[in-house]
Amino acid sequence: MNVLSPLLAFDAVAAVLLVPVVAAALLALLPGYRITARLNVLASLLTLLAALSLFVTERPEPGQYLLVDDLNIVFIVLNAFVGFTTSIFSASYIAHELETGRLTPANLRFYHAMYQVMMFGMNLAFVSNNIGLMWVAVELATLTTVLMVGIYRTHEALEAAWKYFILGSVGIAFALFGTILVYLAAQPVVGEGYDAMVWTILVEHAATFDPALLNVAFVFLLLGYGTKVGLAPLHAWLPDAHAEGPTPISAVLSGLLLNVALYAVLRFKILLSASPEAIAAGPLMMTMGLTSLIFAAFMLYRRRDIKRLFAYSSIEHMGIIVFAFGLGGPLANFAGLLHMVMHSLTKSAIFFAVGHVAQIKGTQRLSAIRGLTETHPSLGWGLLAGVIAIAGLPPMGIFMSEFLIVSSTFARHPLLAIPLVFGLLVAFGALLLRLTGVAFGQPRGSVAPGKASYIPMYAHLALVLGAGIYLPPPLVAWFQHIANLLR
Amino acid sequence: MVLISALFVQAFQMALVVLLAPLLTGLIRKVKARLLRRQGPSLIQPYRDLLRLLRKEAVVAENASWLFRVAPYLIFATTWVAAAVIPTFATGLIFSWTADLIAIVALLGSARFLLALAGMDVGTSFGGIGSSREAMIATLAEPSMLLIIFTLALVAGSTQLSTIAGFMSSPEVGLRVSLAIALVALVMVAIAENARIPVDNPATHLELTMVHEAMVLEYSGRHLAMIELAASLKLLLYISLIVCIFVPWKLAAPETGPTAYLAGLVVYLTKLIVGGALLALFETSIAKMRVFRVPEFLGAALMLALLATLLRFVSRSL
Amino acid sequence: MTSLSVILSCIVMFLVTGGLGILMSRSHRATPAIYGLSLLLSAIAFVISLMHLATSFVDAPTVILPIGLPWLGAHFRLDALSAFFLLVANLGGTLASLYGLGYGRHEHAPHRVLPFFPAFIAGMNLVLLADDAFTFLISWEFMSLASWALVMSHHRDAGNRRAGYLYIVMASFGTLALLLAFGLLAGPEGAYGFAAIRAAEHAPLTAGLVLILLLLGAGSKAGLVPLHVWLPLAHPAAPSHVSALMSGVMTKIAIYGFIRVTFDLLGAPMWWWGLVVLLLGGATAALGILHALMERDLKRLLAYSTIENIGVIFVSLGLALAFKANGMGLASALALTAALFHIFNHSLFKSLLFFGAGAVLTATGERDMEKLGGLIHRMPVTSFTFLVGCVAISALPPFNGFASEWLAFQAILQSPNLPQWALTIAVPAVGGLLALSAALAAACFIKAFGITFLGRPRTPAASDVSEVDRFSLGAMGVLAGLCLLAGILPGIVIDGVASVVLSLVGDRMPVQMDIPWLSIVPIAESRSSYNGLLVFLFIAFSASATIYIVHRYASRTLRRSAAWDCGFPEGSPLTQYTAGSFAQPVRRVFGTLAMRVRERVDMPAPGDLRPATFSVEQHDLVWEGLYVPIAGAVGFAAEKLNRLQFLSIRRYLSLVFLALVFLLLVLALWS
Amino acid sequence: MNGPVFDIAHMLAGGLVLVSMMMLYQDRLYALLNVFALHSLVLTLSVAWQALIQDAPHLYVTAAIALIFKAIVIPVALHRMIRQLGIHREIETVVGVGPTMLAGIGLVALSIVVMLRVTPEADPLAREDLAFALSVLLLGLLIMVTRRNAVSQVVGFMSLENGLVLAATGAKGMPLVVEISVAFSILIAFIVIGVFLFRIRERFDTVDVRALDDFRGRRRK
Repeated sequence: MNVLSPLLAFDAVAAVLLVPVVAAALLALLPGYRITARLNVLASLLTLLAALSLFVTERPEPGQYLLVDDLNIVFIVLNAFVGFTTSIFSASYIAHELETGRLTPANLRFYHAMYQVMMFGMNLAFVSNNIGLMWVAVELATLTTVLMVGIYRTHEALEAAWKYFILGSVGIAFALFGTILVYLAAQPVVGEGYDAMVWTILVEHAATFDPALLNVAFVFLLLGYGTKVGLAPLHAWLPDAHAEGPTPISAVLSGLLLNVALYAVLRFKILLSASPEAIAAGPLMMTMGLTSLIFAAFMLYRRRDIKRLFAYSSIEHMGIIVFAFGLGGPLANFAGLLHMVMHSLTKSAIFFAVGHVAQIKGTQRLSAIRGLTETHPSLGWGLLAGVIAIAGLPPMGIFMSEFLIVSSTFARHPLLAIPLVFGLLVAFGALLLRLTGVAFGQPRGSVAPGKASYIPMYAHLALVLGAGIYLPPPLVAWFQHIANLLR
Repeated sequence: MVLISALFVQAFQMALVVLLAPLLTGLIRKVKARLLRRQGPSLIQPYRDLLRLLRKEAVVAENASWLFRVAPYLIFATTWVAAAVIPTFATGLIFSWTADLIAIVALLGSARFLLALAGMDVGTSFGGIGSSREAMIATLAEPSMLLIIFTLALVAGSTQLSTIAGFMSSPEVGLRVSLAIALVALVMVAIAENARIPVDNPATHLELTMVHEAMVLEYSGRHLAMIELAASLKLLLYISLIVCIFVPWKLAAPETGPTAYLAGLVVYLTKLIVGGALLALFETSIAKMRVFRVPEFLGAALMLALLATLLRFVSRSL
Repeated sequence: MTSLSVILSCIVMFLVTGGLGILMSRSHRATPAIYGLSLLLSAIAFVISLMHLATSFVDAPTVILPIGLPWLGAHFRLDALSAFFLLVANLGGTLASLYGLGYGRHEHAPHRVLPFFPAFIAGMNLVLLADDAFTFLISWEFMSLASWALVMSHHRDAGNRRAGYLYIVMASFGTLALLLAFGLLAGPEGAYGFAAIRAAEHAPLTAGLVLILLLLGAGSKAGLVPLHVWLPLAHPAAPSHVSALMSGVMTKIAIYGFIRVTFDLLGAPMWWWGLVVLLLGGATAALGILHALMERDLKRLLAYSTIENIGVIFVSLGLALAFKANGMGLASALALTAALFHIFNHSLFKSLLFFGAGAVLTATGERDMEKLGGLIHRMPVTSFTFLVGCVAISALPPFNGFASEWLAFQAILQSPNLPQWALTIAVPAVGGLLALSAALAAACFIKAFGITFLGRPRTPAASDVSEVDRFSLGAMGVLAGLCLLAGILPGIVIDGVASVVLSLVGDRMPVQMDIPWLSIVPIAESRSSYNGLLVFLFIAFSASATIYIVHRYASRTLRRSAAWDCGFPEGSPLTQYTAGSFAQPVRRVFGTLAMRVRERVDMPAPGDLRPATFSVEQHDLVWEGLYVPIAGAVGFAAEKLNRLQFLSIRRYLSLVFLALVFLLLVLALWS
Repeated sequence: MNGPVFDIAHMLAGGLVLVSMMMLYQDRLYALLNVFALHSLVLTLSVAWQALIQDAPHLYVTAAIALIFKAIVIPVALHRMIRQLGIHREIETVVGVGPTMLAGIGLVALSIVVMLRVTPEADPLAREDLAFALSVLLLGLLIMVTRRNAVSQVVGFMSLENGLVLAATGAKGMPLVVEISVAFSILIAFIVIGVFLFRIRERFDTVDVRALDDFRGRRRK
């Protein structure tokens, strides 16, 4: 690229990993939430810059542990970006939590340190070229989020964290077992030792692996990582964790952690599709995707807690995405990627809005929130725009991906399109019902003006809107390349 | 020359229908009276009534609007235009193509629309009764009328009265079930449309049973005259319509000599007399029905008309 | 600069105007500014589309913008069909903006209307220009979204919220149906461009399926029975000029979608398509107008009558399909002309009527007819224009409604040449249904005008009112004039749409303008002809002549006195006929069957001091038979599944466990 | 090739499955803990044997970890905890022991069927070993599912982990990464669980998960 590139090439990847670690260490030591919050933002910004620099630098050779390829750059950049905006949001959010005394400064130190550890875990999971390492990283990220979900120490929070932890560790076990099986499948071909766990090598030889082993492995990996993706019926931890944790964490969970697990599943799907006799991963994923979609769609109706509502909507959208990837083919894969990015942006934006609303109204109960567009126009219309986007209405980006998914499904498997459309419609009905209640009608609850800045929310929404209208050709080419790579 | 004569025929026809209308009404009244062994008013009594009404001053309710005062003239004009394009004694009227059968029915519809509005204008309960019942009758009468027209049009391949008349007088018609049924339906519709017994009684002022009279209750003087004239014109129109379609004998074709026209005229007059007499006979021999039996009566007409349209297949050439 | 690019830039400007509406939402100068701008823009678009329709018969300029679906781009195309609908849409837009200049002043929350009004117009224009599935759908949904925001503008009223919710859900249902239809048409490679779809060969099964989906998609937006339930709720909920746009124009956009696909993209139709569309249209027309007749809310009555007119249009479209399927070009052209003509007419008089209703609303603050009456004295202009609208929509000569209805009947009379017995039987029957709904429409609008404007004021709200502002009156006046013009010079419109018809069915009606006396002759003069101009002139002439003669030679004196009323003393205004009582005879005749009407009279015995009561119960069978069960089923499923929310961790674990065992079993059995 | 080597390995692995079945059978906490200690002991032996036959010395570390942590420390710790928290001794099972055993047998059968699909070309040792490991894993999960008591659920989870270790060690030449990660994960798991038990004890006077569920039951959200 340019003269800088050799310089950058050296440490772009390292920076993505090291910045959070160092920041975490610092944050664990520093007192005073203002500095720590700022430092948190700063660290996230640095991570983002490092991630962006991955575009311009030429990539390091895939090593035994680390790998940078087209697929994970997208994830890393998205991760770093949402991490950055969320850190901005969390700064204002946490300030309010301190005022209301729900959190103590001691908690905060812990909180910010954990935040960076989590970012580290997720980035590591993305860049790792070693399935064992990837596993470790995902678990690290998960466990940190467990701790953060429980941070309020109310019995609901503890219960949510406990549930998250138990289900999560079962998932851990499954994923590990799957990983071991993959190794066993690879070992006769690749030979013993590290090579049999290096993803790039595995992909090369996947065709000659023992299909039966790969099948069992994939079942365990799908269930193990699927637990984190929040696919029904493995979703149980997700709503509670979203509802009881601090809102920035809910945003990160929905926007990022689910993607991490999804990324892992995708990696193994590629592996499986490389081996001819192995069971097709597609049908399994499509089934789980549809199940989650329809299940979540119905669950949306009886919600009384606004954060739970959007947690279920995350399950729904993860279902759609997994379905799309399961469907496969360049069109559907493209749609899946696009949908994932759009969902991350939109959902975190929504959680930003929800966080502000919950702080203003002092409650998360839907019935206590009415007429937002009247009392808090910028917040209310922002939330409205977010929900419109997440419900798949144009001109937002999700409309494009849903358009592609549904139409290509119908063209290829007409029968599958019917449950898909059904689920979409049911979910749409529920979301709009709640939105009408929250955004319109006789205002209810506190009308105090919100102090926090809405920039992160509107930044996300602007991106989603822009993507809905115009996707820059390089990005498209990139995604299409990945879509073909995913097969 | 041709154009002149055609124009003359058209003008004559227009004048004729207006002039004959009251006479027909008078004739019917006379015949009915005779059938009831009464002396009855003289044939020209309707003319006298009209003139008297015209000379009287018009009494109008306080809150009657401009609509109330304009409506009678418009109603009369619309009916007149409708009547003007029906071949009475001669086909090929110069303006016959301005409105075909459908348009004629629609013109009568506009007249009714205005009349119903006029009935509601003053804001009395009787006006409301009349209008709403008139509307109800119309909702059944108009579709059956149109279905009858469909039957004719599908048989004759045209909605143009002259063409239909020409076709009906041609030998290839034969005797068709559908046409017979259509005729019955048409007669029923005509009775309803002209507010004759058994649907309505032009002579009654028993409030709760009247329809047409209830609408015009508030009218007086010249306005009433216009409405009366329009009503009798409408009656004439329907009878001439029936005879023009179903007994189109001796209709003078265009560019035939005056003798043909004369013959056509004479025959037309006889047709009118016979038709009027038949109507009077029918009216005296039947009792008025309750208002809510009317829908059944008209529903029967509607069903018959529909039957006629469908039956035209089975009886292509009987 | 081509006409297409002009219109596109107009659309962009519309969106900019919408943004402006957000920026200056709180300023008092916003209302005139926004409506003025959109008036200007839609006027420009109107003129352009008119010119395009008049001048170019064949050329269809296309533009491809690098937005929307990446590898496809956004295709826009301006052909005769789009030009015609653009004309309709922007005429509506222009007059609605003009009306809004005055009406908008009374809006108490302008910042909820102003941003979305131009966006709404922009959305409709985009749909009409779209030339690929993605652009079409995104514009379609954008249109729905904008109109939804407008419906929600008075959001404090719970009824409006419910209406808006129902509307948006139905809209997205329709969009999904259309999405599936286009998915089928585009095929697995995703060839979404209309050109590609047009070129492709579609299997009969596919085409039939597409038609069904299309009827679901476009029908739900146009208000076809049984997908109409949202319409009478949503259209009245919006501000009146928006209601006018929704009823008068947006439903037409839906019909445009239907025509675009069935006549243009889908290739040669099959005869049963015609039958299906025909029957649906007939049912819609009859049911819609029956509901309208039972209604006492003025705006909702108008909305129901919109449903009726949609039915009429679909009947003509069905005929056109049937004829086209049998290669009867001329007849098909006749039917399609009738449909397009009626589309144009309905956009005129429905806008006019909604404007009138809006004027009444601003003057009295009432939509309930039973609280109105006698407005003709205090609002002469409004009432006159409203009367014109009523006569026109009741399909009475010499106004435009009759002209198009007449054409439809002429098309129906072409049916005996159809080879299929099912059609030859069905068409006249549907014709009867059409005639029935026309008659019912007349009754309905006698009621609408009579109860609202005639008689005596029923409430103080109706008694002390004054005429509305001149912008509103201007808009209504223009529309009334257009209704008359289109009625007495139908030939112009017929020749105007000829290019559209030619492009769609490959045949056209004979040129009308050079027929002597400007009368219209569908096939041959010996078959049928109609001359609105002469009819109008004759009526006008004979009426004025009569008036002159009577006043000249008979009496001209006039005396005002109390109403006669068979000698009854003039009771309170409440003794007048009400909307309900006016509809009662018709209700008895048709209601018992169509909406299970039950009337209950509770007459206390003599000496009993209880007041006598009369109650009517009436059901919307479609709603109770279709929508309530669906809602119930969804609620039931939600309730049952919701139990899963409250399980213990162990139970969740067992879910995981079962999933694992299940998958392993699958593996064990899979070979 | 050398039969007895395999036979011993299989015997140990099979023994592990047997002990898992025994755990299913237990209905008293202390007994359960003892059986779990036995379970870990057998695991230790099998891992050690693997270390021997694969002459992979690092596996001895794993064996040691298994012995010390799982066979000694944790059972003792749990004993103490039970005594401290005064948890009533007998375990409430969801379904009776009989059906549970039947289910367990079914699971074992299932795992064998699944694993025998693996083509014999794959390392035979691994193949049979995997069948056992999978059944141990499933049985552990079954324990977690069928026991209402938190401690026994924890035990079930740990036996599940044992299954993992068995599989990992059975895999020839599996890099150290895995053992570390296993130990690491179990370590974290225990830290966190410990933390949680602690916090939970602050709030409730029992670790029984149902107490949590009661809250959930009352607070319908």
